[in-house]
Amino acid sequence: MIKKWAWLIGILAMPALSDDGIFDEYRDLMGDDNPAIFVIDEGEALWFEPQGPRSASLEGCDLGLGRGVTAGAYARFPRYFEDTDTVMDIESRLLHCMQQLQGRDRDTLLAKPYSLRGDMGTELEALVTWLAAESEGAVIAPEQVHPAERAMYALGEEVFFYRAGPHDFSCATCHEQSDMRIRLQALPNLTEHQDAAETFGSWPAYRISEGLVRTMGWRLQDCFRQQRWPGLKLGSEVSVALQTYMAVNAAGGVMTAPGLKR
Amino acid sequence: MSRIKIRAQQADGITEVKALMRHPMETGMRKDQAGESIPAHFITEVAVFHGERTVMRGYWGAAVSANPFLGVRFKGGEAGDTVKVTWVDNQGGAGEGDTTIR
Amino acid sequence: MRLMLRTGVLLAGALTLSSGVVSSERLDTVLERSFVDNGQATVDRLQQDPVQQACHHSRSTPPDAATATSLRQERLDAVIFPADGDFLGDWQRGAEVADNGRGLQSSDDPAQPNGGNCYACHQLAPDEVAYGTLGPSLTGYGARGQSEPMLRYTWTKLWDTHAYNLCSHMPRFGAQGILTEQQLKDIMAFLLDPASPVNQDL
Amino acid sequence: MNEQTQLAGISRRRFLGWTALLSAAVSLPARVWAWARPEAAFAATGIDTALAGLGGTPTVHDAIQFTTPDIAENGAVVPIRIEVDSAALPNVSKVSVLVEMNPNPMAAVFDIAPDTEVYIETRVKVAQTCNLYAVVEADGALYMQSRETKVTLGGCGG
Repeated sequence: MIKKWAWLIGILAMPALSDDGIFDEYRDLMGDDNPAIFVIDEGEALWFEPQGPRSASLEGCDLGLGRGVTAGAYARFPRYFEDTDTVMDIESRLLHCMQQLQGRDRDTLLAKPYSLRGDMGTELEALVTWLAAESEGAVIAPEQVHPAERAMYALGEEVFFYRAGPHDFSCATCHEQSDMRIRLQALPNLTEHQDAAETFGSWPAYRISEGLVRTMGWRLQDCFRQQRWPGLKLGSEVSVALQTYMAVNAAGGVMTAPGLKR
Repeated sequence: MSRIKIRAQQADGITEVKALMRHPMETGMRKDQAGESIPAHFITEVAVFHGERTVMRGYWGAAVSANPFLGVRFKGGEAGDTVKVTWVDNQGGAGEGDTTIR
Repeated sequence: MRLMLRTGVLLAGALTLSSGVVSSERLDTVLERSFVDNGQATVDRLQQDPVQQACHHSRSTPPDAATATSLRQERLDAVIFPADGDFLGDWQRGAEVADNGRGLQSSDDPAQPNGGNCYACHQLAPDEVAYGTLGPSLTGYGARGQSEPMLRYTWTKLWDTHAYNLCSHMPRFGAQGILTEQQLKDIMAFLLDPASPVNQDL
Repeated sequence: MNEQTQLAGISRRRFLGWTALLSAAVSLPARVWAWARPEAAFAATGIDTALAGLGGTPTVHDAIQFTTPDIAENGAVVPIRIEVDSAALPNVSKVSVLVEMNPNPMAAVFDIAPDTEVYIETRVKVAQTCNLYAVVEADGALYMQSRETKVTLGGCGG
């Protein structure tokens, strides 16, 4: 549920990961106002807007809790869906609904899922942001019932430690130790519950460096860019597996997204 | 999308207004991924009104951050009074929002 | 070298593994399906070499003693020292290499020189506050002197850290061709030259 | 869910038709305002020319409280606050913010109505570590405070 004054009363607080307090003064001055509030509105409007050849809204979309149920749905991803017989993250589930319900073309939808420089946001970013806000305060509880869901966790763990590329980087290079930072950026230890919960629960997030809301799918793509790896496909097994790995490690934590990050 | 979120709160005769505006505030100096210049697009003027009274007018350059935040205080103002914030930008766009003082 | 699709059986479709074990064949095919070439960052980068493989399977800690010893020796033997025997370049240019975080990303211009991005993980010049902590502080490194063994040790750490610290997180700047010989000499000077900011008190 | 999204009077339903509504509702641009944007100051590419565009060289005044972070996590958004103690410096009519090393140092000017508080909060872009200036005009004279803000590389550096 969206709280009327959430953007002003501290619910969208910055994560408290260790950076030796060097930015405390900066963050104090920044306060809690989060421009993601605009994107939440935009996403909500898009959810109810009839679109595509079938002129349908997304209200018939089943995000795992039943058709049209949005409250708390984000906090249960990634999860297995019978109709596709795959484990999906929220982004690939939304794309699935846009194709199935609205009759929209997958390639067109995938042409620019995330904002480029100079953009104010994409449809997918807005929808994910609103859905995350619909899970604000919900407990992170990804399904780990179906064998495919458990296999996704195992795959995610394996990929997390996989070293490759000219710099020999894996996810673990930066994210298997606690209280570390890169330059001045605090690095969460994603193998550990507390940091994983704080991190997973605060995406999507408004990035003040870009003036945009970014999603977890984008976050993973950009991590791999900086790892000097090739391009990660949206909704691919590796993307869903790593989100599962993080979500399961974060399970029991609380959704605070959309977050506010540098 | 031209929108403004505003909060106005009154205590001890002083009203504090906080406004957040949806605007890219492009400097005109950035290039997009294709290497093309992104045209300058920023709010040039902003104003805060208490009822009919102008309490502040601002003139901005492109150095004000994207999705701008503005906080001002003025004397007077009672709970229930209307506070309005307006802006215009360099491309002829405009925005307006209002709220009541709490 | 493209990733090999070693298994023809486990192709597209739902994941149906029942336990927490992911076979390496399986991983190759999943990686192949999940990534696409992106500029200079091509999918063949996902093929692991022996060091990456050893350090991956042991979760960033060195593998068993025998493998570790032979890998370490192999890396040590492969280090290429400066052809002219001169280890020290220009510390000012080295400072720029240390500061530059670009190079070899899909978003980087391959025509531009790669950076060392040393500050991402190490404290160096004490007046630079934006340093990471994944690696040890190297401020005052020059106090270790410029003896021949010290020069060779430092060069080796930069060229291929695994020759000494198997499964260290640090990139192999020489062995992987990230930095040129001249850039490595400049970094050496940045670390060791008494005039370098690394070796000044704040 | 509609009542929950009624932020500042903008409900979701109103938002859907918001853009169209705006062109009709807002037709009170600069022309009807009595003040004018100091274009010369905004066009200036150096701090001295920008200050000249505001009317001269300000003197430092302690009644101006200028708050900026010593170190900013990101130069794209640097929060600033300017407060003037009107007992110590009365009749302030203008407040300006300048960022010394920006391509155009002039960031913002605020005209302050006579019987209000002198209190401004906003966020500005700071291209690199440099001095920020808060300049106020009172009874035709210029006063200022300046503060240095360090802009850092926070992330992976690429």
